[in-house]
Amino acid sequence: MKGKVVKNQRLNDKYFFLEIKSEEFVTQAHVGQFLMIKPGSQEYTHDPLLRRPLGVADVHDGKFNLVYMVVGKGTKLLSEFHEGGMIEFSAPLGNSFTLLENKRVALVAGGIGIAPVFWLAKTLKNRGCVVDLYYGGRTVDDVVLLEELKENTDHLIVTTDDGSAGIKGFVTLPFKENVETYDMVYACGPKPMLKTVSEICVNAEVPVEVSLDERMACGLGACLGCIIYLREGDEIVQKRCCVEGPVFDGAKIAWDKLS
Amino acid sequence: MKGKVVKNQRLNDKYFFLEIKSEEFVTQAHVGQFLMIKPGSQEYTHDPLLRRPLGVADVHDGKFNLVYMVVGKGTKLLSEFHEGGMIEFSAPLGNSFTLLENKRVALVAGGIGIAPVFWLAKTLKNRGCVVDLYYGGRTVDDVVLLEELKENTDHLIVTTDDGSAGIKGFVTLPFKENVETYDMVYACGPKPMLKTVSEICVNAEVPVEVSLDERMACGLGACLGCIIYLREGDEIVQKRCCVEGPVFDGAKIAWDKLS
Amino acid sequence: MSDRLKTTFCGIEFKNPVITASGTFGYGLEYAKYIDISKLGGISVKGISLKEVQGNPMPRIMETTSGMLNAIGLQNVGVERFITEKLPELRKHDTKIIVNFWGKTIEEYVEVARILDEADVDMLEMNISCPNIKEGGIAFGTDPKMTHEVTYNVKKVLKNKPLMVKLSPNVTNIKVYAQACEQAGADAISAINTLLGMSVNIHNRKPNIYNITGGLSGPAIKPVAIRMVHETFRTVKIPIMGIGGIIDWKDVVEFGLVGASAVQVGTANFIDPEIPLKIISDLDKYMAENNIGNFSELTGTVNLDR
Amino acid sequence: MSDRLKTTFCGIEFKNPVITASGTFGYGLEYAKYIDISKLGGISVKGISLKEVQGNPMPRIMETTSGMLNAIGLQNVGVERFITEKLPELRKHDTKIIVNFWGKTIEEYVEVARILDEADVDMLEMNISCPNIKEGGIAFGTDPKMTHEVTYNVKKVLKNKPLMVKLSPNVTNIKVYAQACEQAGADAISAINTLLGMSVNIHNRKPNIYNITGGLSGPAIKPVAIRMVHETFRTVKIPIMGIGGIIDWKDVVEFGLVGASAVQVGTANFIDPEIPLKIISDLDKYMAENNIGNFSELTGTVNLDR
Ligand SMILES: Cc1cc2nc3c(=O)[nH]c(=O)nc-3n(C[C@H](O)[C@H](O)[C@H](O)COP(=O)(O)OP(=O)(O)OC[C@H]3O[C@@H](n4cnc5c(N)ncnc54)[C@H](O)[C@@H]3O)c2cc1C
Ligand SMILES: Cc1cc2nc3c(=O)[nH]c(=O)nc-3n(C[C@H](O)[C@H](O)[C@H](O)COP(=O)(O)OP(=O)(O)OC[C@H]3O[C@@H](n4cnc5c(N)ncnc54)[C@H](O)[C@@H]3O)c2cc1C
Ligand SMILES: Cc1cc2nc3c(=O)[nH]c(=O)nc-3n(C[C@H](O)[C@H](O)[C@H](O)COP(=O)(O)O)c2cc1C
Ligand SMILES: Cc1cc2nc3c(=O)[nH]c(=O)nc-3n(C[C@H](O)[C@H](O)[C@H](O)COP(=O)(O)O)c2cc1C
Ligand code: FES
Ligand code: FES
Repeated sequence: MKGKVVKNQRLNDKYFFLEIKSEEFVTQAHVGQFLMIKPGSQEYTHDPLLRRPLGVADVHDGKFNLVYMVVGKGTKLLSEFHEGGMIEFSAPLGNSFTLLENKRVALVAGGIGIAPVFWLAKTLKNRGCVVDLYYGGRTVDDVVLLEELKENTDHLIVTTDDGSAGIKGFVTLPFKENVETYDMVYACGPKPMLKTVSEICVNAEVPVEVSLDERMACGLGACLGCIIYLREGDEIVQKRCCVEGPVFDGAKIAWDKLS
Repeated sequence: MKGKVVKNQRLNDKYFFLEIKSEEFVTQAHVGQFLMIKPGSQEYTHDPLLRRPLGVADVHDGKFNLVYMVVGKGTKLLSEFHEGGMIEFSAPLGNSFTLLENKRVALVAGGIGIAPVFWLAKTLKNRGCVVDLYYGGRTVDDVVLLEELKENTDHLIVTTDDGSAGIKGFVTLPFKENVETYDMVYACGPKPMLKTVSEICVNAEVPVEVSLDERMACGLGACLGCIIYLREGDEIVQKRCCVEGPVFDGAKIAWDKLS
Repeated sequence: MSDRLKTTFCGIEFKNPVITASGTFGYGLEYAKYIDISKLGGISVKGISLKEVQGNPMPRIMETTSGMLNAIGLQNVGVERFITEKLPELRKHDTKIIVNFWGKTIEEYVEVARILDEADVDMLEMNISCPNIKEGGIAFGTDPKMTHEVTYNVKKVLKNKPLMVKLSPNVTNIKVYAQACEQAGADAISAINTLLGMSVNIHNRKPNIYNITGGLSGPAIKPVAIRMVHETFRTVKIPIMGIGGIIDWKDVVEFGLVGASAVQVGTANFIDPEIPLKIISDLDKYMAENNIGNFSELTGTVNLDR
Repeated sequence: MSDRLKTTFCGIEFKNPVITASGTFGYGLEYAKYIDISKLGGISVKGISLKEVQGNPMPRIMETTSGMLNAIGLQNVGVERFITEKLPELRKHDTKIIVNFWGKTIEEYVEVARILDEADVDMLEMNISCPNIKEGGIAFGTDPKMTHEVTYNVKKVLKNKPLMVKLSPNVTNIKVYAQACEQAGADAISAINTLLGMSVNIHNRKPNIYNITGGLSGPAIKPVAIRMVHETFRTVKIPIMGIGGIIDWKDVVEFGLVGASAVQVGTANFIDPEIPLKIISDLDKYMAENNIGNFSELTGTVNLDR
C-alpha cells in the first residue's frame, strides 16, 4: 500500500508522530495491529533493506497515526521523511486486542509501548469502558502525547524512573495497587515490564493481554524470524509474533524462553 | 567539505542544475576540475556507497554550480535532494584547462559534457577570447542552458542527432569546417566525439584539450580505478584520470586503449 | 502474461522463470492472502525434513548493510504434515511446487526424497548447503565427495521427480561441487544459498543471532552469486536456477546472462510481497521491448569478448 | 589522542589500532594532501611486487549494492621504486608503515620480503589472497599447503620485520589457513581480503570489469569478515588485524569483540578520506565513556554465553 505523509512531527528528542492518509489501510485495520513500513522513499536503494514494524497508534478520518522512537537507521531515515511525500507500507498485520464493553480496564504502557495503547484507550472508551492508563517512561522525554491521552482515559497515571514527570518509580507499582479492581488488563512495553504486569495479573486472577515486540523480517508469517513461546499445559509451543501475535495472553507466555 | 544546497532544479526530463554555497570550495576551484559528491544526505546508509564525480559547471558569489544528468541511483538520489539541506563533497579535484587570453577558441560539448565547458566558456570570454561553442546532443532535451550559454559565447552552434533543436547531425561536422580558424580547441563529451574532435584537431594542427570521464572510486589517485592511456613517443603510458586529468592533450590519448 | 515468459526447466513448464526461494516464502500460503501466488513461475517451499523441526532459539534474524543474517534452524512441519496439511491448499493455486528438503544423514535425505517422489509436487530441491544446522548438514555441501554421495543416493530412489541440488557458496571452488552434482545424476543446480556471516551487538557484546553465525542473504551478496552462477554455467551442462540478492527484473536478466535458466527470489519477498510479481511483469516488458522471444534466449549470453 | 588508543601489535607500537588498508590508500601520499596522515595508526601501502606492474585493462571498478568490485590487477611501482621514490616522502609522516607485498612465485615473495626487511618500514603484510591476478597468486591463498610453504619460506629470510599474512575469504574453511600461517611462523594474520564477485552490464551484456571477476569490498561484506575473524581468533594465538566493510567506530568495536587487535579501513577511504580520522576520534570517545583503558581490553570479548 501507499499513502501520503500528512504529518511527520518531532514530539521530542526521541519520539516522532507520523500521520498517513490511506482509506485502504484504515478500513482494514484493527486495534492492536501493526504494519511494516518502508523507512525511505527510494525504490532503488537497499540500505536499510527491510521494512520496519510499527504499531498502529490511531485511525481516524481516512488517516492513521504512528508513534515511533528513533533508535537506528530505519527510524532515523523515517524521521527525515518529508511531509507530502508518498510512503510505502504493508496491509495491517497481526491479530488484535480483545475489545470489551462497559468494563473497568487497565492499560499499562512502557515507553514506546504507548503506540498501540493509544488507539486501544480511545476504542475502549468509546465502547463504554472505564479506562485507566498506567504510563511509565525512563524520563519526561519518554512519556508523550499526555494531553491527548488524558482525553481518552478516565485516569492517567504517569511514572518516570527519574521522577522528571509524574510519580518517580516503575509503572508497575501504582498499577499493582489497583489491579484487583479491573476486569481486564492490556499492556505494551519492554519485556521485563510485560512480565511483571502479567505476573501481577495472574496473581490477582485478572485476564491480561500483552503486545510483544520481536525483530521481524516479513511480518506475515513466512520467515520464522519472530518466534515467541507459550506455555500450553505442560508443553512449550512456538508462535509467530507477527501472525499469531503481536497480542498474546500474558498468562501463557513462557517469559524465560523469549529472546 | 559541506555546503548548503541553494538550488536543485530540474531543467528537463534528464538534466538537473544544482547550486551549492561554499566559500571554501569556491576559493580553491579551477576551471576544468571536478568534485566527488555524496548523493544523499544520510551518513548511516551505504547504498549508493561511493561519492559521484561531477564537473564544476560554474563558480560565482561564494557558490558553485553543477549540471547533472540522471542516469542511475546516485544521480537519481541527488535529484531528490531537498533545497536548503547540507550536502557533502570533496575538495576540487584534478587538473584544469589551459586558459588562453585574447585568442580565438572553439569549445565542443556533447550532452552532459557541457558541465565543465560552461565555466570554461565564461572564463575564456572574461580573458578576452573569442569563444565559439559547438554543442551537440541527441535530442532537444540534451542541450540545456542555451540562454546562459549564449551570453557567455560569441557563437553558439547547437546540433541534435534528430534535428529537434539546432542543426540536425553530429556536432563535429560544423566544427570541422571551422577548425583551422582557432588557436585552441577544448572538448568534453562522449569518447567517440572526443576522439573525432581530437583527430580533426591533429589533422588541422590545432592544439586540443579534452576532459575525460572514467568510473571513479576515490577521485584522488589512490584506487587506480580510473586509468587512461597516453601515447608518449613509442610508449603507451598510464595516467589516472582523476589526478593527471580529467583534462588531457587530445593529440596524445591512445583512444583504442580506453574502456 | 505472454508466452515469452514460459520456461521449460528439467522438462517442467513454468509460467515464467521467477520462483520464490525456499525459506523466504513459507509454504506459499502465508503469501496467498496478499498476492496472487498463481502468477508466480513456482514456489520453493521452506526446507522439509523427515520429522518436524522446531528450529533455533531466538534471536534468529538480523539486518546487515543491504543484507540480512538468519539462523532459523530449518524449522519445518516435517514431510508428512507438509503433504497432508499444506500441499492440498497450495495445489489450489496454479503454480509449480518445488520442495526444498534436507536431512541429517544420507538415509534421511533418501527417505524424504522417496516420500516426496510419490507426492503431488513438481520438483525436488535438495539443500545440502544450509549453514545453520550443526549436525551433518554443513558437511554435505562443503565436501565434494559427500555432495556426490548424497546426490547419487537420492537420485537412485527418484522415479518421478527431477532433482535439483542447491549449492553452498561457502566453498573454495564451486565448480568442483557443480561437477560432483552433475556426475552423480542431478537434473539441475540451484545456486546460491546464503554466505556464512556473523554480527555482534556492541552494547551487550552478544552475537545478534543466538546460533552465533547465520546465513547472509540479500542484495549485498549478489556479486558473489553472479560469479558462482557464471562459474557453474561454464562447468556443467545441466540447467541452473540463479539465486542471491534479486530485487528487480534487471537482476534477473543479469543472472540469465551468466547462465541461469530460471531464478529464485528470496529476501526480497520480505521487503515487499509484491516484488516477485513486479519482477515478472517488468521482465515481460523488457523482453517485449528487446525482442527476446523467450527467457532461454538470454541464458549464458554474457559477452566475454574483449 | 590519549594513551588508551595506543596499540601494541607484533611488538610494534601503533598510535591507535586504525590502519588504512592496502590498495585503498595508495602509497599514503595521495591522501597527505587532504588529511593529516600522521594521525593514523598506520598505513598498509598498495601491494608491492619485485618488478613494476601495469595492472589490468579498464574497466577496473564497479559499484555494487553497498559494496564495490575491483580488479586493479595489483598495479604498483615495484619494490625498488617504492623504496627510493615513495618511502622517504612517506617517512616524513609520523605513522607506522606496513608494506603489503606479493609475488607470482615463492622465489619472488622471498626476494621482495628480503629487500623490504632491510628497508625503513615497520612491518610486512603478505598478500596471498588477491583474487585478481591469474598467475599463481590465487593458488597460495586457497591451498593450505601453499599458504604454509610461502609463509615458511618468507619468514625464514626475515631478520628484522614482523610478518603478517593476509587471508583470502574465498575458502571453505579459513581456520585451516590461519593454522597453516601460525605453524609456518607468521607473526600475525590480517583478514579478510575481498570476496570474489562479478557483475554484468545488462545493456551491452559485458562484464562490468574487464577481468570478468573482481574483489568485492565494502559494508556488504562485513558480516562475512566478522565471522572469519571470529573463527580465526578461536583457532590461532597470533594477533589479528580485522578488515572488511569498516565504516565507523562501531564496526571497529565489533571487529575487536570477535578478536581483532587492530583493524584496517579500506573502501571507506574512497567514500571520504576523513573517515579513518573520524573513526579514531569516535573510538577514543567511546572508550573514554565506557572506561575502556586500551583497545586490547576489547579483543575477543564477545559474550558467547547463552
Ligand atoms: C509488532 C511491533 C510493533 C512495534 N511498534 C513500534 C512502534 O509503534 N513504535 C516504535 O517506535 N517502535 C515499534 N516497534 C519497534 C521498531 O520496529 C524498531 O524500533 C525498529 O524496527 C528499529 O529500526 P531501526 O532501523 O531504527 O533500528 P535498527 O538499526 O534496526 O536497530 C537499532 C536497535 O533497535 C533494535 N531493534 C530492531 N528491531 C527491533 C524490533 N522489532 N523490536 C525491538 N527492537 C528492535 C535493534 O536490536 C538495535 O538494538 C515495534 C516492533 C514490533 C515487532
Ligand atoms: C571527472 C568526471 C566528471 C563528470 N562530470 C559530470 C557532470 O558534470 N555531470 C554529469 O551528469 N555527469 C558527470 N560525470 C558522470 C557521472 O559521474 C556519472 O553519470 C555518475 O557517477 C553516475 O552515477 P549514478 O549512480 O547515477 O549511476 P550508476 O548507477 O553508478 O551507473 C549508471 C550508468 O552510468 C554509468 N556510469 C557510472 N559512472 C560513470 C562515470 N564516472 N562516467 C561515465 N559513466 C558512468 C554506469 O556504467 C551505468 O551505465 C562525470 C564523470 C567524471 C569521471
Ligand atoms: C530466512 C531465510 C530462510 C531460509 N531457509 C532456507 C531453507 O530452508 N532452505 C534453503 O535451501 N534455503 C533457505 N534460505 C536461502 C534462500 O532460499 C536463498 O538461497 C538465499 O536467501 C539467497 O537468496 P536471496 O539473497 O534472494 O535471499 C533461507 C533464506 C532466508 C533469508
Ligand atoms: C581498489 C582496491 C584495491 C586493493 N588492493 C589490494 C592490494 O593491493 N593488496 C591487498 O592485500 N589487498 C588489496 N585490497 C583489499 C583491501 O585491502 C581490503 O582487504 C578489502 O578491500 C576489504 O576491506 P574493505 O571492505 O574495508 O574495503 C584492495 C581493495 C580495493 C577496494
Ligand atoms: S516476521 Fe517473518 S514470520 Fe514473523
Ligand atoms: S578514481 Fe581512484 S585513482 Fe582515480
